[in-house]
Amino acid sequence: MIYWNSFSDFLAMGGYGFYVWGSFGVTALIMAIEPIVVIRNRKSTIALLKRQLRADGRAENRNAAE
Amino acid sequence: MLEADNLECVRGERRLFAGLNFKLEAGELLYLQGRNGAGKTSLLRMLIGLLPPEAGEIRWKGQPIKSDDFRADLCYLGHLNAIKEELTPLENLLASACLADEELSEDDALDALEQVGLAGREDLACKYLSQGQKRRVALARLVKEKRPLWILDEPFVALDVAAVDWLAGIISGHLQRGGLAVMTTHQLVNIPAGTVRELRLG
Amino acid sequence: MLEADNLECVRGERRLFAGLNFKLEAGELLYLQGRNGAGKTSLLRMLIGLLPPEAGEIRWKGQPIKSDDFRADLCYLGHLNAIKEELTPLENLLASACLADEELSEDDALDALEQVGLAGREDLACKYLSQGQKRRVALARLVKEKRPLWILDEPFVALDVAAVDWLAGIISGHLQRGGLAVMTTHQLVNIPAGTVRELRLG
Amino acid sequence: MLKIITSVIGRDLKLAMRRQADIVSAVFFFVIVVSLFPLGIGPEPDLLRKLAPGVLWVAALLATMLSLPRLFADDHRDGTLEQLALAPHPLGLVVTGKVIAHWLVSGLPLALIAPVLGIQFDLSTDALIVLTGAILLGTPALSGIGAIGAALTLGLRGGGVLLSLLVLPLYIPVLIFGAGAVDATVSGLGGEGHLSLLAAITFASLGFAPWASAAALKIALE
Amino acid sequence: MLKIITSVIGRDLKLAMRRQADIVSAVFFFVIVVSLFPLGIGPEPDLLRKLAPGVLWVAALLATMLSLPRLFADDHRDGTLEQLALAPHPLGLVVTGKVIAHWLVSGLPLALIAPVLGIQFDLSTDALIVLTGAILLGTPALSGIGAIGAALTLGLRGGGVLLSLLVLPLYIPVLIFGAGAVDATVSGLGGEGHLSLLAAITFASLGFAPWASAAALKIALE
Amino acid sequence: MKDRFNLYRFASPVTFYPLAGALIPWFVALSVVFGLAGLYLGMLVAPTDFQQGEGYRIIFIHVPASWMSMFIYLVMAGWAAIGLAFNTRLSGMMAHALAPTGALMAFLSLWTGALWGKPMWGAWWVWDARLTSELILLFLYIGYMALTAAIDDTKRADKAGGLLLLVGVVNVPIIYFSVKWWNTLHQGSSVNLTKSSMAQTMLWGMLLMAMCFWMYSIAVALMRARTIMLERERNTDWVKAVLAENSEGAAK
Ligand code: HEM
Ligand SMILES: Nc1ncnc2c1ncn2[C@@H]1O[C@H](COP(=O)(O)OP(=O)(O)OP(=O)(O)O)[C@@H](O)[C@H]1O
Ligand SMILES: Nc1ncnc2c1ncn2[C@@H]1O[C@H](COP(=O)(O)OP(=O)(O)OP(=O)(O)O)[C@@H](O)[C@H]1O
Ligand SMILES: [Mg+2]
Ligand SMILES: [Mg+2]
Repeated sequence: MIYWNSFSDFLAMGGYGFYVWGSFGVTALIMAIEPIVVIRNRKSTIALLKRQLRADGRAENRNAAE
Repeated sequence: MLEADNLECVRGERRLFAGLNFKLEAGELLYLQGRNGAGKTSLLRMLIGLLPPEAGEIRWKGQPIKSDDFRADLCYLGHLNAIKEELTPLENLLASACLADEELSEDDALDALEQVGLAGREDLACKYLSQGQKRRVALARLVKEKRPLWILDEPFVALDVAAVDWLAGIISGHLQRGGLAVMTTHQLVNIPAGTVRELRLG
Repeated sequence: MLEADNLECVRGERRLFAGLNFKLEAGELLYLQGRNGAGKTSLLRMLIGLLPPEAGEIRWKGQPIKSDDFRADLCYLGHLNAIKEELTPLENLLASACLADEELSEDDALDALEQVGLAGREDLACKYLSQGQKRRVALARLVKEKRPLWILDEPFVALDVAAVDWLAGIISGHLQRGGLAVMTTHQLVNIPAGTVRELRLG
Repeated sequence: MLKIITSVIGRDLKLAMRRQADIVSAVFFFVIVVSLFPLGIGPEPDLLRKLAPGVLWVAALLATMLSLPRLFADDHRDGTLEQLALAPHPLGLVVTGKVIAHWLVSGLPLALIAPVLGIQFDLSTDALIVLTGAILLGTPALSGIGAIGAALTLGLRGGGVLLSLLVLPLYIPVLIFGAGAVDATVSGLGGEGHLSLLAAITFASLGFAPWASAAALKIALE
Repeated sequence: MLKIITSVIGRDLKLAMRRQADIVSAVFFFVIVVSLFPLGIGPEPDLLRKLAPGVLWVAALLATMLSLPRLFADDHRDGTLEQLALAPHPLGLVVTGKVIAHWLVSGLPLALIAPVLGIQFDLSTDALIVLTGAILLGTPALSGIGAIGAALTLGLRGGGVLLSLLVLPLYIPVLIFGAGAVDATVSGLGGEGHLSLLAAITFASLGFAPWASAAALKIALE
Repeated sequence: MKDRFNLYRFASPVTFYPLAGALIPWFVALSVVFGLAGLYLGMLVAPTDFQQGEGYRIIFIHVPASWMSMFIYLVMAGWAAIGLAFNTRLSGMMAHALAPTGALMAFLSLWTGALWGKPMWGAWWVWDARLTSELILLFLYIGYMALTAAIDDTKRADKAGGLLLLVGVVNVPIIYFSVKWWNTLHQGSSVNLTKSSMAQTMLWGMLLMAMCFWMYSIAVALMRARTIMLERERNTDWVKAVLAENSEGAAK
């Protein structure tokens, strides 16, 4: 079933290792980094929005008190 | 003739007004008031169809205003003068009439410029005019204007006392001929004729 | 303190005024009047040294005004607001103080903005402000301004009634503290304190 | 309908004449950019002949693009654009007029001066004729596509550079076929195929661009 | 003295950051213009290698130039420039600050991206290093000289194109030495001579340009 | 009228937000499964290509990335058209959320293509029609992002960006058909629904990888869209409710 004879053959890719792994590596990197960035962005946005919400709430309370 | 039905305006994240209604008939002037930032300019831009309202509808002669017919009845004068600094007052006046699809003879144009006190400056490029003189060039359009609906955003800004009186007279004349006008201004100006309705925003 | 000696102004080929003299002392306000195009703005630009007079001289504390010292005493507010649309009111105020070589703490700036009625909009980019609100940002500079000579070109334009009163108060305070001011406006505004001198051009 | 187009063209041409600098400057920009290359690259005639179509076309693209930000900006700043949008005829017609005027002021002069510059690069007469024809055919498309970009970036402070970012990629097909026509002529293949593609692009963009620009202008005026 | 320069730089950088588009767009303009040439000229690597220095430098010139009109125009339009001219310190210092900020926003990013583009043109590592160095050294001169042109054309409606007319001829020495340095490296002669001339031009123009610009600004403000 | 009502309901952030939240895990899981299967078939099982040697294995990401770059653009243009026609709030958010992923896909297509071109054609980059039009696609993505970033008013940004997307959509067929219309170095289409010229395992590997990229793009875009929704609708009650719920969850 499996086409490769050895792991080093697999890595060498018939002499095209640099090109093949260069492609796969960058793709993997991007697909790993993009979701991380998106999730971090989401967390920071939520934190910011919550802070704003709380600030607004306080301002309203103050207005009500006055 | 001009009806606003339940208008709502949101700029950025701020709701400026909601549920705004009014009806304006021939010969009436709507005088918009309100502090800075109340939404007067925004309302005017809705009335001329450049800013879609968040909710509600505006009708002219019973039709929604999204039509060429409405625009053929409309004369708008904004914060900006809509004059070209390189052209002379005369050329500006003729060009703007032509682009608005109106007939204006050169004699009429010269006459209008004389009325706004620009006699002798018809052939000076507008960039050499003072603040108030530029405003007068823009206002000269109104002298021969026959369209029924005038919408004027702070028309009195930068004008001296004589010019303010003159403009008030022009607006009265328009109302007497059965025209409608919507106007904002922070100055107190007395418009002698027509029914003046006030609307206060904010 | 501020003396104009035999000033002459020529714009294009038109002589706007000639042989103009005046003298302004501490606590006095010079109120420039004149119809549109009379040369008010031109005179102000001469007084701040941006437009060289055709003839005559302007002196500040006895010295010709071509010096850094004069500019350190001068606060000018023109037709234009000198605010950046991308920056918030707060940032604008701080930046303009910094560039004018003045000390202004953030608290003072916030305080000034609150006084001009922009509380709650300190952190909104200025491009989203209305005409009058932008003018208010420009005027906020005056709240903490300690320089003796103020030159204001139509400061009341685009302001609503409340803001006009407030500004008149600020100018009075400045005069009471021994400041000088030169101002043009077409609106009738009552400045409660100081000696008001009028000068009519054209 | 025709009346409004012609009156817009008339007004814009009058303004351009009044400023003069406009027409002259676009041509001079073109001349200078083209002349910079021999300076940066060195004077070998063989090399230059190969470069000529590409350099001339890139310079034409840039010269057109440079005059784009002002296509609507002046009218926007002084409020004329509002008035045009409120006039009782479709805004697309007005834009058509403005695009034609823009081409008359910025595209046509380039086509007229191009052969002179081509001689500097040692091009043959055939190639010069095709070059002029290609520029004549292609520049209206540049004005049309450019109008969309100019309308989209109207009033944005970063406008000029953002505009080039939006518009230059869309100019690439014009560049390829334009330079290709000259190249093909130089190498004796005949440039008709390229020229007819160029004509197709121009017609398509002149028909479509004014309406897209008009939509963008309405958005900008909100 | 230093304080005013740094506060001007700080303000201008903050504005640039606020717009973001500015920085990114100048770089992308550079990238796109450089990429246009192979499209117009054809893909032969030998030819492209010869072109590379010239094309990269011309593109850098144009990218810098395109951002020049806004150097003072925004400040002029909204009245800030008047205020700066009325501030109690020499206007030349303010202009120095603005020139430095302009370089940080428009020149520096070009130098950083240039090597990547050089690879597209198949340049050797040596040539890439010299290219980057030359652009780093030369672009401050472009900002400085450009400031004079921007000040002279301030407020003129035909500004953008007129500006290029004034400024591009003055950029030619920078172009010649900049592209020359890379050329010399490619052909194995060593680019030091060119680079030191470039440095000389930069220092001279940075010392002189702000004051000339300040004088031009005063005239524009009358 | 009824249709339109439904469309509005579906395109309203209030319904879309929880729906997207529920779907994301599934798309992530599917993406991983397809990816593993595709990699197994493509990298371990598939035989070598007799012309290109092992270098051809780049195809397993090059083609999916290229497809996705075009497809995402089409989807964005579709949303833009809906947004301009019906003025729905959701369309702008979706286009906005898709753009970075699309740009990355275009970049990956160029990157892997370049890495493939060097051994096959002897050059990282040639200026042929498909490569150039793909580069234009990348520029269009960047142009879209730059334009929307330059406009602060989100309503205007959405509309202007949407218009740009619609104008640029002509580029997609050019990319796709460039190999047919022009005589280029780049290889023509070999995946054909009726008869395929590729070995079965290769074809399956490629299709699985394409599914993986597809699911990945959907998942990331939905995540981004959810963030954008919160940000843009921060003054609405439903966002406030979401935020409140969210802090309770954090407290537990
Ligand atoms: C940077 C350079 C490249 C770009 C931008 C690019 C772009 C594309 C695009 C957009 C597609 C999908 C279109 C379609 O399915 O018809 C594609 C497919 C493909 N590309 Fe490339 N490509 C590049 C380089 C290469 C190279 C160097 C090779 C191999 C020598 C190659 C081989 C293929 C193959 C085999 C397909 C699949 C075609 C099919 O089966 O449908 N590409 N490429
Ligand atoms: N650069 C110039 N060249 C020629 N004439 C000019 C120039 N600048 C101004 N003028 C003319 O000078 C006159 C005075 O202009 P100025 O702006 O000083 O008037 P002003 O009194 O401020 O008027 P306003 O009340 O309308 O603001 C005007 O008639 C104007 O046409
Ligand atoms: N594009 C926008 N985004 C966000 N807020 C905006 C936008 N445009 C205007 N605003 C806000 O809308 C409000 C109303 O503006 P508008 O120009 O209608 O006021 P106005 O009543 O004409 O005031 P003025 O008397 O000062 O001219 C202001 O508070 C302004 O900050
Ligand atoms: Mg207003
Ligand atoms: Mg004045």
